Amino acid sequence: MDWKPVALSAESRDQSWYEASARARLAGLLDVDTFQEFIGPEQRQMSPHLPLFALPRAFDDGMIVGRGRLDGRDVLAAAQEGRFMGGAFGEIHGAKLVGLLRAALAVKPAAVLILFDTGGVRLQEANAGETAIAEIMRAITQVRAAGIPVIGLIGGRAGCYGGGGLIAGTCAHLVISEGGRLSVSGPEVIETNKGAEEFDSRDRALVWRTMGGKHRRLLGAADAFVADTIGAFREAALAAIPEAPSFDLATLEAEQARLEARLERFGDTRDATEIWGRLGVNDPAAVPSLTTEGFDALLDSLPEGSHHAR
Amino acid sequence: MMDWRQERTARDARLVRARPHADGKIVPSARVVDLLEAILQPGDRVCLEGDNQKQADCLARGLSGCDPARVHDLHMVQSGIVLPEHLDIFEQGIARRLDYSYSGPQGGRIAKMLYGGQIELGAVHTYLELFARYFIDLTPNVALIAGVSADRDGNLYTGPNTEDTPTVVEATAFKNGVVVAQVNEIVDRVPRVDIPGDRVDFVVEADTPFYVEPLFTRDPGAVTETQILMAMMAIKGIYAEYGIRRLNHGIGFGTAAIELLLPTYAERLGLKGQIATHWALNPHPSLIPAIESGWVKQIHCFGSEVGMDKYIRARPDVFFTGSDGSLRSNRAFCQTAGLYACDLFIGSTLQIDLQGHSSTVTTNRVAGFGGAPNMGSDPHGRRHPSDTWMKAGQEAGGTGDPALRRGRKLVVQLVETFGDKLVPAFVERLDALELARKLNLELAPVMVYADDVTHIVTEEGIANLLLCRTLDEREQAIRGVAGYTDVGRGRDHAEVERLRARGIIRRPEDLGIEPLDADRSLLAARSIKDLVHWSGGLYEPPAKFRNW
Amino acid sequence: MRDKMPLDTLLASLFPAGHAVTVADGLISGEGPLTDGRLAVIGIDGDTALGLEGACFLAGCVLDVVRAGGGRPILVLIDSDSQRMSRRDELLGLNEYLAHLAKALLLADAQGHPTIGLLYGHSAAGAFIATALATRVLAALPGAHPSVMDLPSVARVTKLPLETLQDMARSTSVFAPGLDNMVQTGAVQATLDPGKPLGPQIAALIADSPAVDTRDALGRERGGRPLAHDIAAQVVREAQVVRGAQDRVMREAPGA
Amino acid sequence: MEKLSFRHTTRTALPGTRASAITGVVASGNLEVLLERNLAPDACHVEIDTAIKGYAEVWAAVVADFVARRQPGGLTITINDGGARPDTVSLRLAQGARLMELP
Repeated sequence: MDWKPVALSAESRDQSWYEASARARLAGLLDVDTFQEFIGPEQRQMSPHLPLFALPRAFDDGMIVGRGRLDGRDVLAAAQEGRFMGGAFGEIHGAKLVGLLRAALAVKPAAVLILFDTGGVRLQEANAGETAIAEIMRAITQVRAAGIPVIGLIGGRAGCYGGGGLIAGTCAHLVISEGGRLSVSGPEVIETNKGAEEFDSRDRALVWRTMGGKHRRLLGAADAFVADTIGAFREAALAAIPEAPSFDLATLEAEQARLEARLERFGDTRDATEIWGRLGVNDPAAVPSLTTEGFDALLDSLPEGSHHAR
Repeated sequence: MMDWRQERTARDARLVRARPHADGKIVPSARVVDLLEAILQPGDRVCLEGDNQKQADCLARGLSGCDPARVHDLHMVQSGIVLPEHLDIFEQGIARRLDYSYSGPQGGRIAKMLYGGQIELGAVHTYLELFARYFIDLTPNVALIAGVSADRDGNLYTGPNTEDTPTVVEATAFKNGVVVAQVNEIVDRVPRVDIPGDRVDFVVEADTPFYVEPLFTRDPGAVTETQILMAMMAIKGIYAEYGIRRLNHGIGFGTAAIELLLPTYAERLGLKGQIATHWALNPHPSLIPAIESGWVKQIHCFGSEVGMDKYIRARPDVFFTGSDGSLRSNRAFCQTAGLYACDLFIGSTLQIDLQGHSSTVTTNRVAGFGGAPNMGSDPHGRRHPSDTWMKAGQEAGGTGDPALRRGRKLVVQLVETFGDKLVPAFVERLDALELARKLNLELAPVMVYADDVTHIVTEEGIANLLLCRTLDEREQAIRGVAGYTDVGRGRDHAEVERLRARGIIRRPEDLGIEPLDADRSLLAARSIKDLVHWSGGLYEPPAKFRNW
Repeated sequence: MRDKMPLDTLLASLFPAGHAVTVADGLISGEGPLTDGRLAVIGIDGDTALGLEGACFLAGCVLDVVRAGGGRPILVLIDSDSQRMSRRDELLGLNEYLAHLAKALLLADAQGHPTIGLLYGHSAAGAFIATALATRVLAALPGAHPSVMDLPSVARVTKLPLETLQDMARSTSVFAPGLDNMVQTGAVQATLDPGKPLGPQIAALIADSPAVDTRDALGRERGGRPLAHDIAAQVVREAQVVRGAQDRVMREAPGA
Repeated sequence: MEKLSFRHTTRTALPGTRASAITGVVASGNLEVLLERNLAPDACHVEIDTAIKGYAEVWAAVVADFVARRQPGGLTITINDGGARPDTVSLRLAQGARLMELP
């Protein structure tokens, strides 16, 4: 096993996705200097609601949308800034993504990329955020039905929670890194509502084993697992464009079968390690400590290929 | 006729009373309260082992379960007030008087109880002081200690967290006291004998393994650009300047940043082998990249750190380990080493005043001292020279024959000018003074005295207090690195520029450091997971530090 | 607050001639006659939390309707809790199951099966998004009580006093729970009259249902989301304008 | 929340031709800085929206030092602050000025 530490480099594509800002992710993900933002920060389209709560606003409301090139192909991209209000969906934050998806129907890009980094709905604008999430999901299915892949990238600090998790589930293809978490209810939410016996949110190994990138990839909830670098996400996004499934009855029937089979096969499990064992992983306890290369080798060694209809 | 054996007789009587609760030396955990009620007498001096790391928690619960009608007015003489039970016993009337050293998480409650008169305070000590007094005037009658395992003869294996145990046992067992140990398991043969069985009277098999706080784990993911900038300044402006090889680090994020910059930034400066080779330090996970890169010759430890056992076992050239392979730590020896054999201490604090006195006390928290004042003081008993020590002594100046001038230990405060919630680190007057007034303390709880501090490093620059010749200069040197705090904004700008011209104040640009280069990509590890990778999978971080 | 209409009463008003709608484990499924055809019905009753099995079952029902073709409309009746909050649900990927249900409804609508949501009780968070909010038209009955999060929980998270939030809730609809507020944001398009037969009202909703998503336009009209529509429209406009590099804002360099 | 506004005159204009730049993120202890080249070459305006009240004097000092050191003539600088410490503010301002100077 290769235990070499992370390389030290200032090259943008070697930067940690997890640590990078939303803008830095976009800059490194897309071809150099090709990103053009819509409703840029200089327009100061900020939340009209946060001042009521005496909270500071951001020029972009934590959502950056625009166009750029990915290996020469025109794409539209949206990135959430997980450090601003936990990347949560508010009125403007959500409306920018709605607009981007609607624009996709008009400009027909090669793909729409969504760089998730969100705790879900912004409570201070809960109704607007919740409604925007519904609009986004509807728009995604329309974009997909028009033959344009919508690809989600998950590896930020805030993870992809709440309504963000549902939007991700609507995408045609998901790329996730080890640090990425994908779920509906967060650990703290479950603990608050159901008690620490149900979910001990301080047991971070449990959190990642249940919601983290490796588990989601093994389970089939994400299509690609990548190292935590901007470059790795870029490569995976590129590879995803031709692979994305169409949005039609056949795809959803396949997904229905996939999800029913999962319940049938794993419905009685309590812990991710049991699921991994049933998938044919010889040493489930060792999975969390595997490097990206080690994990890739594990994926290759598993008896079944991936079947990711979504 | 004089009875010279009164203490011994009293000890024998305690043992006789306790025997019915034990099978030989072995006591089931269910009988702890019975055992303690049989051994203890009102007014006893008791050491309930616990410091900033391991805790004799099973025995603490047992003591708190004693009947105050039978066990009362104890005088607790112990390193740490850490567990709730440590203070519960004062509320219950089981204990009355307290001499201690460190109180971290209970700092707020202890302040309230001191203020409310529920605790009769002897003094707040440094570790070494308290250990010293165990042998002079605070010798325990009963010691309640913690170990990993014991055999039926009482031979004790403390595991990597040996810490205070040998010191406490030495003072108690050899002066007619009774020693009770809690262990995680009774075994046929202990992996190594840390405490010989003839010093242990009773062994309690604890219901749960003793608690250890992972106090020395700093997540590299939380190191900020400002801390990286300060670490760069410390490395270039102090470590390189004085050629510091033998040192001790505090536990803050600033010193963690230094540790994480050794294999990167310091390596680029060509300092490998020139600095930071010999350490008095707990096994900080953030030092793993420097160890793996060949920077570190050896480390002696106060205690251990959760998750580091396997790594330490695999690096016996670096760490002190026993015949069984695991770490042997010893707080008393390591404190002594830090005091006498290190040329530099660098650590953080909460408040620094205009003279350079520093304190971690705020008006409603008494955190105690732990070991920092031992490390962070200039030992007047030191006689061996080193280049570092001599250079610092020279800078401090003085008159007379140079061969009669002692050197100076470097004591560096690494502080960001503002702490959490924009609380300034630089103040006109320490909160410790107000606390001392409220509690009628003769001495204000000062962590590092002004005359021991040699340098203050902030994000604004380095103040070299050794070079200051007057109190005014010293004040302006401190103001000159105090940033935008009230103290910093109250500086005499012209005087500060003069101090800068004399090299008493050095800005990042004076050191050839561009603040915009202070980037997280300079860190040898940017996450706990990176540390695991550096360790070759040997470091096993506790669950709360994982994000995988 | 008005009492919610019981499901039996609702179904009786909707299908006076009888129906084949059943409820098991809080999950509603079946169908009944509607003017000149049949209406498929799915939903959640009894303030039930929506978990893996429920979402999978309901999605299966929807896909059955789509497979059968014929443009049969689908009514989604909702009186649910939030998504089921448990370790097991998240372990097995609840986000996929809820998204799958929403996608099934969105596919049905796109393939000529008008989808209508009818909120007659509670609903919250992920369960709300996966069901009622995934329909083309969402209506509600008086007494319905949708919420993203209740005010005491909002108070806990925002660290604002409950009384302050209650005061704020009176002047701004954007964060507070309740039907009126979801009407104002445009999420709930219409409120039905419980005093009149529901069948014709549903039929009218189907007949009038907009082809495109008009919720943000409604939110602007009603004042609950003053900016969402214009922001989205502006993005669409800007996306269709080709700009030179000169106009661009210099972005933060990666790693900065 | 508190709004602050500072107007400075500089000796020179900030080098470079970039029209605008943004750096930082609004988060607890952090801030975002938007820089726009839209004033006379010897003018610099700084507008601040901060989450924490009562630090106007500190802001004035930080901004004055930045202006003296960088001579950001021609810039309007707008800040959304999530309660950043002065050293973070200085760092972001310097980062922003450097972005504006890039060719």
